[in-house]
Amino acid sequence: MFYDLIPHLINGVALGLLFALLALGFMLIIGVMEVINLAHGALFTLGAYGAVVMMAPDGGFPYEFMQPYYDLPAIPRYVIALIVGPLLAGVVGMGLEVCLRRTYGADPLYGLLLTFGAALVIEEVIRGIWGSSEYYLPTPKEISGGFIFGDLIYSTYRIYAAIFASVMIGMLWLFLNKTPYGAVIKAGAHDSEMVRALGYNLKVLRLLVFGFGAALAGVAGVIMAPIWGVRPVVGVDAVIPAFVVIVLGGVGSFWGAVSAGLMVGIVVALTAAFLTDWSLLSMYLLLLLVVTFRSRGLAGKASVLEA
Amino acid sequence: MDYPTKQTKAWVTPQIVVAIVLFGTMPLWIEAVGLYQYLGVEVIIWMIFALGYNLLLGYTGLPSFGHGAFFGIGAYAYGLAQFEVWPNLWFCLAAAVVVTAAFGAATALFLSHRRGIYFALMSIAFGQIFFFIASKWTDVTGGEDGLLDIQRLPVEFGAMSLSTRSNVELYYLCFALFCVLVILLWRLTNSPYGRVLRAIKQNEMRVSFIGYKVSVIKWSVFTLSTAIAGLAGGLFAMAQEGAYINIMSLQWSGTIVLMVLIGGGFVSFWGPVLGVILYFVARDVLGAYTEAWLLWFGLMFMLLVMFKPEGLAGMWRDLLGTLVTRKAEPKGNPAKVEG
Amino acid sequence: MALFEARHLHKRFGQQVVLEEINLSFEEGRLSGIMGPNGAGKTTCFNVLTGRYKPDRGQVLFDGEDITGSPPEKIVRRGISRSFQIMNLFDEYTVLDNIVIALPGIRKKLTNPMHAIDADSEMQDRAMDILDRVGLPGRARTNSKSLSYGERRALEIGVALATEPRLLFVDEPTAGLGADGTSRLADLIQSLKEHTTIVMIEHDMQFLFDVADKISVIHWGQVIAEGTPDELRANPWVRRSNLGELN
Amino acid sequence: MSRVKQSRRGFLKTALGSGVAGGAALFGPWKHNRVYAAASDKPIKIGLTHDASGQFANSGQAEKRGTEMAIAEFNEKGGVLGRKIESVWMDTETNPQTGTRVAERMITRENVHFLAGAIQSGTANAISQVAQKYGCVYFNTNSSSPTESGKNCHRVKFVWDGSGENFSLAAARNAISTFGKNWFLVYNDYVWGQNTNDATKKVAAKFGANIMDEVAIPVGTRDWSSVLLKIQQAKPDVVAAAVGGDDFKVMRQQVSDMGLDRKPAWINNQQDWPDVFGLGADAAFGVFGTTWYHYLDLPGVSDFVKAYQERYPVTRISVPGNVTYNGYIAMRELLRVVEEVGSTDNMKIIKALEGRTMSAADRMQHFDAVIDPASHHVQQTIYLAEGNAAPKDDTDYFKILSWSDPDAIRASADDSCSLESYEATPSYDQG
Repeated sequence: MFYDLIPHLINGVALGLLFALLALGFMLIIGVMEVINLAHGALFTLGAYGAVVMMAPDGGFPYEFMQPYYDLPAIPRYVIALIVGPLLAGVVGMGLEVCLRRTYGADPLYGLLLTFGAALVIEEVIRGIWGSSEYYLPTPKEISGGFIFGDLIYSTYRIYAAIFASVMIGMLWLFLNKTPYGAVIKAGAHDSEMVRALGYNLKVLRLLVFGFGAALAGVAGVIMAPIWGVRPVVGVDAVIPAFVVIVLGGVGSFWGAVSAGLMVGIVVALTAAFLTDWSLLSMYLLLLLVVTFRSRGLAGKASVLEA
Repeated sequence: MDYPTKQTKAWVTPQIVVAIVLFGTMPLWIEAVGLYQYLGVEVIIWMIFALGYNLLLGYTGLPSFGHGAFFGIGAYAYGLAQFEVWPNLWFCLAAAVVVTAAFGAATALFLSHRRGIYFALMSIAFGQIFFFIASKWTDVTGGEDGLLDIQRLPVEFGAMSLSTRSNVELYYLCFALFCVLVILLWRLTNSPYGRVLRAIKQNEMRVSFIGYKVSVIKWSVFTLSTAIAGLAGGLFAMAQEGAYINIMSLQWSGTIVLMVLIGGGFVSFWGPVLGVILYFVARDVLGAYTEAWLLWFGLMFMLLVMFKPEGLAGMWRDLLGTLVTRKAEPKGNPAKVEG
Repeated sequence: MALFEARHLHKRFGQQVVLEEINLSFEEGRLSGIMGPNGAGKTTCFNVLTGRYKPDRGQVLFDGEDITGSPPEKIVRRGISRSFQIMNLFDEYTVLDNIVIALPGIRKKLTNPMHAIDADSEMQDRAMDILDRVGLPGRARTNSKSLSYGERRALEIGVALATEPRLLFVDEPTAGLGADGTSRLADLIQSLKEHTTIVMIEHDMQFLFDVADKISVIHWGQVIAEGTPDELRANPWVRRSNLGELN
Repeated sequence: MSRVKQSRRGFLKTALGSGVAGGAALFGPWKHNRVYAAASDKPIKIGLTHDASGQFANSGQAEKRGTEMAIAEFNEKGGVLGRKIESVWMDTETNPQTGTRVAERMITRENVHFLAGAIQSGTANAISQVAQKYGCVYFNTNSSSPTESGKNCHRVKFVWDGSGENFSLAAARNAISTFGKNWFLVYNDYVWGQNTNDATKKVAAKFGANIMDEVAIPVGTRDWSSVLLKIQQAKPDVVAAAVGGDDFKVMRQQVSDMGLDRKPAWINNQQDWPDVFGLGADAAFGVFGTTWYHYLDLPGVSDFVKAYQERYPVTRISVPGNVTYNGYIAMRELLRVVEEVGSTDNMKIIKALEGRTMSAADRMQHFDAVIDPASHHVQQTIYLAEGNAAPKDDTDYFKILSWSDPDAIRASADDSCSLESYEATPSYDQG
């Protein structure tokens, strides 16, 4: 029995890292800007589509002018896709931030509603440009296929994705804690006066932070695309776990979110293996359980979002 | 939500009269304006739902993103009461209200100590839980297929029995309930309870420091709004002659928020009514011109949030404000949306 | 016996001890003052006394009954009310409505959904009386948001008074007021004192010494001195730590 | 795309026109069915209830192409009964609530003669209840839930796709002898999945399979890794999956990513062409069913493909698949029946359709098909296919393995159908 359990635990950790990755951009925006970005899912989708364009799968795009580019080997194209997808999401995110400016200082509900509208718009635009059919994001063969793991086969891509997610988490932490930019961003979260005192333009800071958060959503989109597939509505699958992870971890807490991600991953993986019909509910039940006893999640702090 | 005291004391205000006349005659003119009777039924049911929801959102400032679930529970409860217990209109509608309110009350136990974004996030979680249970529990809900063959039961008063089979007949049943609800809600919102709800939106902490137990009031208003959602859900089951799970999804829970806000639920009692009309008419008209009607609706919504968060009701007041010279007594001024 | 008594109150937030050992008692019909430097724990002390926070240890007694850890609404219903330093008004409401909603008479009709609050002339009159007392009779129909700062201070006290307290806690009523505003507030407090027992945190020493019957000095989470204004003026400790600073 | 827009604008004009006329001809608020003088030049109007958004947007648009193609062909031949055929389309959004409203609008405002189109069973049910209430004939072209022609059947509804049970029967019989006895069942935990899984289990048991485990997967599952690990731990010979919609797409991707698509053997239910097209032959994994394939070696198939390509030169899906085929065949049969009975009267049409035999050659399938008079379910050939290792071109994903006679795979769910009597079905004719 225990021997059977090990692969599921490992799988749960991998899954948990992916959940944490999903939540990173959401966490940054909610933590620093105090905006619930409901467009997180749409930006996630945008990132995935951006990557699909750069990878051009079978039956893909009639962008003939890009043919010389498509002749490049898979690895450079994949690296470019990994940059272009998030960039696309980031730029659109910055556009959204400009719209959001009108809601600053108002009830945080307005920010949430604006991004809800933006999610509708972005999704429809995606549908308009790329249609509603399914795409796969091909990956270089070095990171795809299965590999043997005991007497089981496991996905190489998932291992890659989990490692990628841990690297992203680590880099974001270093960025927030070990660089002057991070200090300013964190100051922005608590004290806009201080940001001004430090001589930074708050407007620009918010623009960049939102763009960065959106780009992180795009990164998650590119990474999840080979696992979930790419279609206009795929963002919903991203935004809900991101929510759960953030609330469970506690708004404003970096490690809270990461540990919540891992917790959700392990719980989902174990229920999916042993109580499959409850696997989707387990995440919410976990959330209820934790939040009933710790009202601000694992490591949340008081925030204006409660007002 | 600030109305002249003359109106806040009255049972029936000029606006209520206008609404009764307008909606009371709707079946007579709806086809002439290019719409159809069923749309009227759906609109009036959603108005009932939205009015109840606005107690929570507009009055108390609690953004529930899981209310579609309660609408759906009401529909299932109506259907199951009819199939399993007693196919009588009043009984089934009462069952829809009571069962939904019971689920609402249980949910509210978890939500009543929260506010703002935590409230919103937790309400999403509950909405999802109900959605998954309904989708899984196919013996009861019919799952993806839906609970079918729900009857439009006749209205019975003693020996008298009125059919609700046709869309117009059903419409008048809904209309009658709508009128009763509007008047009751109008009184409720201008009672001490209604004032305390709005006070909670403005400053929850102070409300407890003037002697009110905030969590009990929040619990009660959540339960009340789910009871109304249950009524609307029961009527919706009649309209559709079935109960389907899709209405319980996050998307539809978001849509009701969108409707209420776009209409101006934050500043006006009538905001939800205006929002529902705008949504359904825009959907029917835009939907006929373009496949991507949600794109245009979404853009419209974004612009409204950015430039006129008071919604349609806010625009209407601005319009009146420029037309009518202001009275000396500033009580009737539009309330500012709190910063 | 004192109307209100706090014994051995202790409160900490995380590692930080804010109240270490607070013992206070307030006599009926008197105006008691609390003073101390910034960060001394005065407001936290108020918050513990009025139910916003639960103390970690210690006891709060009101009229002989233990109210330790009771939630604010219970404490209010027993007859203790407070005003806030950072203003907590209902900004969408008129001045009158701010008062009306706080009246116990309205609270008792909470469960009557058909009670038209604006038609309740008895309550309206009572609210007008309170506005008279706090000096805002002409502003009843004004939106509370458009009041001047000084008027908002007065309304803040008015809302607290509307709950018909036997004991009123007032947190820094002069904060942000000019000399003119402060003197008007002094008159208000003097007049309130005739009907209500008052406890006041105040930064403005002069003001406090003018109106208070008894003053407690809090520092480092403890009551370091207590007495009438005259006694305190003589206290070397107080002279050094507080008065000296202010003068 | 441009075609779609044109027909929409046309629709608007007629919609506005009939709205005004309807207002003028109004008897009173209590009457919905208006009576028109029979006018031979009045077009026959068909309401299309195809999804353009929601989970089945893509398939909805594929069947719409088939349906509109049949209508256009008839119009090019001069219409039906000398009358032009018009279509009105509204997006049903893969949503029953919208389905109800659209159906009400189609019948009471657009005054359509017939309704056609559905992918998801909930939406199909919603539409068919409204259609039954008014008596309007409705073609469910592509929803394959066994309940559609079973307990949720209606006198006015005709179901054109094979049901999940037909596909299970076709697949399971062959699989045991080919792949082995140890079966692992995986199904989506909703009505279609549950019913289909029950059918599979029954057949599998009948032919002596050993069911190792059966796992219900919640709808909306996006992570299959745990289940895939569990399947590997159980080491079955065969995995029979009844998984649909986006869940299937996600499962397919994760199975192929782990390299599990060859061993164990997978039996999937039906693979709809729009869900596969453009994804490469890898997307077609395991053994699965379909009602039609564009490389079937039968007369007429290539002409049909060519006609499709001429009509839809810029569509991403460059060859028609089963979904488009169903839409086309169903609409063609409807228009033929209208021509034959010489009227748009619902009872005449229903009676003509019940028990109707459609020849194999005409339908481009291997066996004749019959509309079962008791369930209104089209009993047709079911093909078994697998991914094509040696494709002719980049659309040749499937290798057809075998085909089953409709009699051999008749769905038992159809037995639970009890149609409303003729008398209980309102008479409906928009003239």
